[in-house]
Amino acid sequence: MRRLFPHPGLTLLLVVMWMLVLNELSVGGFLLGLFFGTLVPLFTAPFWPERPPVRYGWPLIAYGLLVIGDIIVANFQVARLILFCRNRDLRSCWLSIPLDLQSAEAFTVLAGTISLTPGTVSADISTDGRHLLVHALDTSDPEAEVARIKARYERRLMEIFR
Amino acid sequence: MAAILDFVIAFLIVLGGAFALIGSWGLARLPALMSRLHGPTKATTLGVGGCLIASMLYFPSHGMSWSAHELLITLFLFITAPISANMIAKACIHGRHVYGDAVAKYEVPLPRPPHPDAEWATFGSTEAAKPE
Amino acid sequence: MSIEFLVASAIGVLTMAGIYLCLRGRTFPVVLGLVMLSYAINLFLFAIGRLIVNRPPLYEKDLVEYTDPLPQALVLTAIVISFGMTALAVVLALRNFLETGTDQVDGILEADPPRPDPKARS
Amino acid sequence: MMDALIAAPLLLPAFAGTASLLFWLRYRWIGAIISIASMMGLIALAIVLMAQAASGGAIAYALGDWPAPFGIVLVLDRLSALMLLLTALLGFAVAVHAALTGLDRKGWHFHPLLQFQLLGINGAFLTGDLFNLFVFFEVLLIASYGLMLHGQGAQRLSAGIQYVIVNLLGSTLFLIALGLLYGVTGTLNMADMAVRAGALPEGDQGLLRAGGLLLAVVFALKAALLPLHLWLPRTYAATAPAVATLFAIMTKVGAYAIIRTMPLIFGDAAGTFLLPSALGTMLLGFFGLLAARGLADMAAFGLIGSTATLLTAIALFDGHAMAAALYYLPHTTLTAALLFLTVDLIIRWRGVEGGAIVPTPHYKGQGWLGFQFLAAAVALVGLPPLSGFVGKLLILQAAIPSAYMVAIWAFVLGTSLLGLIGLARAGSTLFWKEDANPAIAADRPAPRALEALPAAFLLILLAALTAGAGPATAYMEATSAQVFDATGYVRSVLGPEQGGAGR
Amino acid sequence: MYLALLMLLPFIGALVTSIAGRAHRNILTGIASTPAVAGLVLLAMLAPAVLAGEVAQFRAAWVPALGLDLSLRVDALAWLFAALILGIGLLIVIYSRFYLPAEEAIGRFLALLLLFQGAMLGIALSGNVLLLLIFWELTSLSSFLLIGFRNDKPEGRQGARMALAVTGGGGLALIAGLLLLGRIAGSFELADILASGDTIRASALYPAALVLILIGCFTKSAQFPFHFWLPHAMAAPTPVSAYLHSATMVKAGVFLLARFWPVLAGTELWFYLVSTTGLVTMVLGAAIALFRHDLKAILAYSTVSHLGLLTMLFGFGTPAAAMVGVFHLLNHALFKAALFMNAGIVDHEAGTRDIRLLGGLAGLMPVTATLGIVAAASMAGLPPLGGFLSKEMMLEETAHVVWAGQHWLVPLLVVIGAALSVAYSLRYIFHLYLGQRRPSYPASPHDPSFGLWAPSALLVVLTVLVGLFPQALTTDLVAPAAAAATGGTAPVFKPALWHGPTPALGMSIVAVAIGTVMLWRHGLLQRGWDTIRLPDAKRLFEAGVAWLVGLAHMVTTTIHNGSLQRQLGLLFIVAIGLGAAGVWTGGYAPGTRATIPAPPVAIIAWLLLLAAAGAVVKGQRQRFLTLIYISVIGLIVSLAFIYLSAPDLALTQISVEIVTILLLLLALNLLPKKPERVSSDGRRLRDGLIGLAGGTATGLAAWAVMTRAPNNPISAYHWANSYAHGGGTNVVNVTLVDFRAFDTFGEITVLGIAALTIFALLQPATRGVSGQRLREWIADLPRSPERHPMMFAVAARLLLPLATMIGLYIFLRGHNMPGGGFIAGLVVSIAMLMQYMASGFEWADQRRRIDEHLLIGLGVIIAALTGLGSLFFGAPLFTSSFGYFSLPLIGSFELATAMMFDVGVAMTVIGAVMLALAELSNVALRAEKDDGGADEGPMDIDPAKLRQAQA
Amino acid sequence: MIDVALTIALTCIALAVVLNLYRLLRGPTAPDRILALDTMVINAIALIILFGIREGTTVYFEAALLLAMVGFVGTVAYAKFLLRGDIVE
Ligand code: NA
Ligand code: NA
Repeated sequence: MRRLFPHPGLTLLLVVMWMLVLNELSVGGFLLGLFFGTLVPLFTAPFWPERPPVRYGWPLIAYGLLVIGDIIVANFQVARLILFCRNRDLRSCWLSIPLDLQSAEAFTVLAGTISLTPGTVSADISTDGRHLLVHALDTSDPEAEVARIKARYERRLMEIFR
Repeated sequence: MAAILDFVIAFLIVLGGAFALIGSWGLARLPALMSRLHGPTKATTLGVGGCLIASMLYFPSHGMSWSAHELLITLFLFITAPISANMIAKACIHGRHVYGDAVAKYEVPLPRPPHPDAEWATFGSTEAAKPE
Repeated sequence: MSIEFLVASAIGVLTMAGIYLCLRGRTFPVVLGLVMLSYAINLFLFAIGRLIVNRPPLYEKDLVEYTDPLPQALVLTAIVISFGMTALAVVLALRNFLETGTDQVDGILEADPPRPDPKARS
Repeated sequence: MMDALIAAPLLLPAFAGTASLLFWLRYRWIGAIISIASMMGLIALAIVLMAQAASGGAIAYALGDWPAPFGIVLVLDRLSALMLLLTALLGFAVAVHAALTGLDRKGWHFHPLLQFQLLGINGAFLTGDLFNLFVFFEVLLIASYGLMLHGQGAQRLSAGIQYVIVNLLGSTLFLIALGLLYGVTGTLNMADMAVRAGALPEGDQGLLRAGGLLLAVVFALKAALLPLHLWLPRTYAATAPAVATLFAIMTKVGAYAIIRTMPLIFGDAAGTFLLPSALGTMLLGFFGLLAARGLADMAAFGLIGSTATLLTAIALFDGHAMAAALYYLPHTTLTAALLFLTVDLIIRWRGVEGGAIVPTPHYKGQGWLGFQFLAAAVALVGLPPLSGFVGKLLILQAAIPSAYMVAIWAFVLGTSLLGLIGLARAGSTLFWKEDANPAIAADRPAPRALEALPAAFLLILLAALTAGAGPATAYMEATSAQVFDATGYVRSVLGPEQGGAGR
Repeated sequence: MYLALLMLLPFIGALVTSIAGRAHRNILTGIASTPAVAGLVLLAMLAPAVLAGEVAQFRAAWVPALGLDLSLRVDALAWLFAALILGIGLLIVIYSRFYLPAEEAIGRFLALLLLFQGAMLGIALSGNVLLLLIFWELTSLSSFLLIGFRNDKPEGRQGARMALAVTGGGGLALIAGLLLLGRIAGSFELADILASGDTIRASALYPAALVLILIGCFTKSAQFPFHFWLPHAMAAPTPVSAYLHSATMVKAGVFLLARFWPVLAGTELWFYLVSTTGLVTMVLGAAIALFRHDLKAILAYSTVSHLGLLTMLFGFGTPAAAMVGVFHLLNHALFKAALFMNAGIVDHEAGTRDIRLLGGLAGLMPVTATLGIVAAASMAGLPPLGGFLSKEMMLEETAHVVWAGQHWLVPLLVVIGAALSVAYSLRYIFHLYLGQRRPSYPASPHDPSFGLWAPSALLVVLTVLVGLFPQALTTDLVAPAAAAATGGTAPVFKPALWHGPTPALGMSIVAVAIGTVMLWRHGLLQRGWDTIRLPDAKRLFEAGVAWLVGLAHMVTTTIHNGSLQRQLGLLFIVAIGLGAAGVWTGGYAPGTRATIPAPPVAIIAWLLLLAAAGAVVKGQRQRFLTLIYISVIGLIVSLAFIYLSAPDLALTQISVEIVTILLLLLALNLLPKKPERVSSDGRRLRDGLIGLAGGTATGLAAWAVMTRAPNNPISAYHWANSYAHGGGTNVVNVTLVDFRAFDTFGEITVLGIAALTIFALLQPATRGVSGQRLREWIADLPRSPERHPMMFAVAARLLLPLATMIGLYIFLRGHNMPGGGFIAGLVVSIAMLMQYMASGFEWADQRRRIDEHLLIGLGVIIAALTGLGSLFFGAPLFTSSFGYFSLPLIGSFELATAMMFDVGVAMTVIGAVMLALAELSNVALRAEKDDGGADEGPMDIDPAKLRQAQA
Repeated sequence: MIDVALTIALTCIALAVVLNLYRLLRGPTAPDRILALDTMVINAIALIILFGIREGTTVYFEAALLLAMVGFVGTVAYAKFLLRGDIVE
């Protein structure tokens, strides 16, 4: 089974995607999607040697919804900054966030989340693989911002990637 | 019902356009590259997102076949936008590191990584992180 | 302004830029010129099918107004071919630079064929 | 099924090329054998097709079963059959030469490229569709880039980049011309275009003519006509002489395209520009030959000059002149090829001084090479007893009714004298004068008589062309008539009901 | 038939001799003599009829289109000339056997000699003037090879080249002349031409034809001012000089004058051109001969002089003079060949040919001396030898010639010439054989073996016999030949030693007297002559050739200066010019098609494109940035395609563009990033103007087409049949894989070959100079040490399968919706490239499963096989078929062979793109070697791994 | 109503693209220009979607999808070039 489905989550994603692009729900389409969804990961598996320990379930979905919500909010915040904040009033700063996450995948998801959400962009990680460098557009209290990120996102990701 | 749906669609369209414009306005207006990066990555993404959702609603509501490609595009953008931003940010700090260029007055100096042996990946390799 | 004017003038400007770049004395701008010219030519070939908005060449019965599909097929072929050719030109430019140490193509700089002493002939 | 034989000259090299590609890492000799066998097959095919073409009018073969102006047709007539045969003969000589001299092992993919080159050339000769002609031009060009660069080295690379870029721009022009022509006539099929061109309203004629002239520019570029010939000397002098041997046919592809398209679709308007240009090219070519200090330079300029002689005859756009040109065409191709093969063997066998025209110590095989060189020179200058003499006489005769007769005679005969002087100088330096100074390297590979076989083959062909000048000219007369019979061509391609061809 | 055999004999002999090349010299001599012997026998068989005035003929068709037939024709003139050629040829072969040193390659020599003999015979026998031309040029060629036989000496090579240039060049003029002649006469058959003398002389082309033919004759017969090559041709071995440069080849020109005498002679033009040239040549040649010291040079200039004499005789235009010409032609051949052989013997035995080192040889080599003295006496025109007879008759003819109203001019000059001739002939006798014996000679002179002197002895005997019994020996020969030459109007031929006290006798006596005095005062005259600096024709010729070569070199290098931009500039200018000329001359009317108003967004996109194009041009030396601008252009063009109903094009443009950019980036890495400016302001202005013209022209052309109504394009058929007969609704795709599948087949072949060529180009890049440069390469940009950023690497893992899925989707829908094999292949390639970029070439390449060469090969083969497959169903090549099938659960779906074709397309594309990029990466990798070690992982910083390591 | 919204949105996007162009030409650093290009591509995607809505067709959406993918690859490649010179190593 492991050999046939090196990344079951990926297979699922691919099948869903296939159905989405087909724009129709049909058995034939599904079977073809399943076929490709099985075949393609087999072909690409060598490029993804590890199998990240992901728990699919409510925490994952909840995290997704949380991020989508944050994205919408973040956009309005950034829009406000862009439109109404004078350059000299922007309190840009760098944040160095110490992380406890273990896998590259988790790291990436967190960094991506940070980039998509309020006023922050992930810029780099440290060579020891324990810190994330983040640029914040406008922050009054960098310490608090770090703490917020760790609490809001990293904690949840720790549950998902174990 | 259809009128409400149309209103929602229209709203989303305008919203999308507005965000796209705001994002680009940020790109043009903000004072330093790292700040400019915020505009496009967030605002523009939502701008496109708005248009995409509007489109997803529009086609079935106007008697045309339902299309989910928009969802796929959104997915793609959400996966790629942070990576793009990350790579541009790296190029930016690398450029500042080696050329010292464009250190506008609004640029903030980079912090050192907390660990003494470590360095930000853009400036140091894994070898540098290892003890000699 | 009409779309036709925009397209025609764009073709003209791209061609002009392409020609100008091709006349530079180094390989890289020449290759850029080729790229620009291929944009121009693709647009040109496409335009000769006449312009029409939102009538993609997807067959539907009873549809009378449609874009001319043939030029599009020609452009596709032309794009592919010019892609292959550009790739080759790029690599050749690089390879030439690596071998000769210069990317100038504006005359014989060195490595002329051997020029023996003219007196050696009779 | 028999009809499909028309496409065989395309399919055979395509399959042989890919097949020999599959042996790219190991067993490259299998690739060579496949390649040579394919060439022999092509010769046989061309002979069969020639017989077929000679027995009647043009034969059209609709690919994909789509009727004529809508799909792509292959058209076999006397002219294309002739070109096929010539190409196959040349390809055979080059393939064997490369295998014997080890040229094919000096770089990658020689035989596949050679096969694809033939695919492109044959395609260009057979197609009845203008855009398809473009495609096959590209096939033959890209393969020629590979072959031209085969073996590499600084000089070859820097010459190669010029060759490639000039031809890329030529292709660009080709597309513009195609665009104009399709935009005005609404078709790509040559026969159909001929019909429609004749029926175009006055206001469209200018664009049509512009398209035709642009096409002529593209073909003139390929045929290396002044002032578009500048790419040729460096390219042919810098590439491996054996590759240049094959390239002798390349300028003829340009000539072929002119012969094929101009009388059919555009009338003889291009002749006004072609003729002076051809005469100038002839002079420059033989000047270059006289000035050459390297063997390959000399051969390349000789090729330019002799191709220009051919184009002079073509540019008259007259039945007799065309027949003369058609006879001269295989002659000049084989001659240039022989010259390049000789150059290659001289460089190989004498083992010192490379391709410079300088005396060397006596070496084994010098006598034979001297003979080979003499034969090539005689053919190039147009001295008897080889076919060049007959060819030049034909051209001179055909030029008599022309208003430019005096100029043509003066240029053809005058350049012959230049060639005579130049080749005599080179030959006497190469084969008579001896210089013990650059000692022949001890580790030089011993010349093998076998390596001269392809050259001997070409020489025999030249002799055959001379001895068989009677039947050959008869074939060319008929071919010329067919070239100018636009109505016949149109009927063959579009069907008998298409009576009134444009021009 | 006999004629054909006669004609072929020497060539067969040449072939056999060259095959038997290494056999014993006696055997070779035997072989080489056979053609002449056999030929003479054949001639003898023909003699009764021919000399009686009949004409023997042979004719076989060769090139009817040209009017060139294998036509042979023997009348008395041809017979005489042929007999001369074969007879003297035979003697020369024998002479050569003894003359040539043993170490010479006699086989090759004799073969060449026979080749020449054949060519010469051809001139004599040709019944078709074009055939004659062939033989004419062959004599030039074989003479070139014979002169150059002694190629170790520069004189030999120079002499050979000069002879070839002059006679070959003259041959070219002759070609023109004879073509004109044939044109006037309406036939190239000699018989027809000879029959149309009046037409020819009346033709407007006559002067041109005459001049051209005369140039051919004069060059060949070494007439002034073309005389200079002949003495230098004497570098050839003596048998060659004897044969070619005295007896036969140089006579070819005179022979031709005789041959065409009936049709060309008799006009003023002919008279003045031919007789004057001959006269001048005669006097000049004789004068020079008197003051030369090399025996062969003396004889050579004497030959020039005598050829002038012959030319003059034919120039007079009277049958009597022509007859004398024929007679002297024979006589001269006899004594001059003998003299050359004689000089050769002296050279052979005495070791030198310098007359100043010789003298008094009569006692040492009596036989040689006797032969030489008699032959020279004949040359001097002393009685009772053959030379005397013809000289007398010549003087007789000249006595009455009026030149431009002057009665005295020609006789006077002829007497001077004759006197000079007497002088140098006597010098040959006195300074060589008589007089004081030298104390020493370079070698010890003695009479040679019989074989060496016998041939000349035979000729000497003949010249004596001609003198003594002129009527008996020559009347039956010369008279018919002269009759043939003059077209049957020859006067009675009465050669006799004594004609009574005629003016000719007086002139002759005067000439002998003056000649004797000249020899007596030779030392004085020589000093006088030496003070005159005559222009040296040879040096002039050499200087002329050198000038020509210099000019050619200057022109060639100036024009072909190796600049790519010159070539491109010319191409652009020619194209623009001709395109404009086409519209200008063809007629133009503006189109009437309605245009589409442009919305603001389109205008803004247009502005963007213009700005980006401007930025590319302006910033072209900032190479990296230009690529970004180019991306913008690509983006706008794609948007234009979308807006204007070309989704397939947009998809293709988008995906091709990125691959191009990646390629350019890969190459730019190793290329200079910001090169110095090379072009001047003027040049940039010029290029800008060319660009402007080209851009305007292209834009206007596009405008002109877009604004006119379509001309019933064939694509209506494609639209109508796409679904019904092509099985797809995407007409563009159906066109690509069905209507015009053959184009697509060619197109993927191009792509495949491009990749193969790129591979072949880059494979050796890591070796040699290039490899050295790569190893020494120092990054010119400061580089971050991180190769494979983590986030990107992780994202690529997800994006690769996603993008591959999209590729599959695009592939499958292609037949009916925008998409298809090519785009799908590119999408998959881009996904792979992304993976390569994220985790590095080496890491990714290890995980790659398919060889790109195989992909390309299979792709092309699959496409071709799909095209070929239809044959088995009896349909033409590349015929597609499709059908709709229905399976439980899956439902209805379509299968088309065109899809198989598209599979081939996609495979080729993937193979080609991956191969090109893999090779480029591989090269770049060589430049990286010093930069840390190759890393194994897919990302530089993998938190999981780091934590494991630290734990 | 939707038409008006489309007009407004299209105008916004057009203006946005002009702003992108400003940044593209102005720079000042290379990453600025890469960012400008990246933004421009995203705006182009929005443009395609809006055009699709206005014309009532989804035919062009694959182009938008492809643009999203390709725009990303391009941005990354440009950035990688600035970082390393060699984009595939
Ligand atoms: Na963000
Ligand atoms: Na078909």
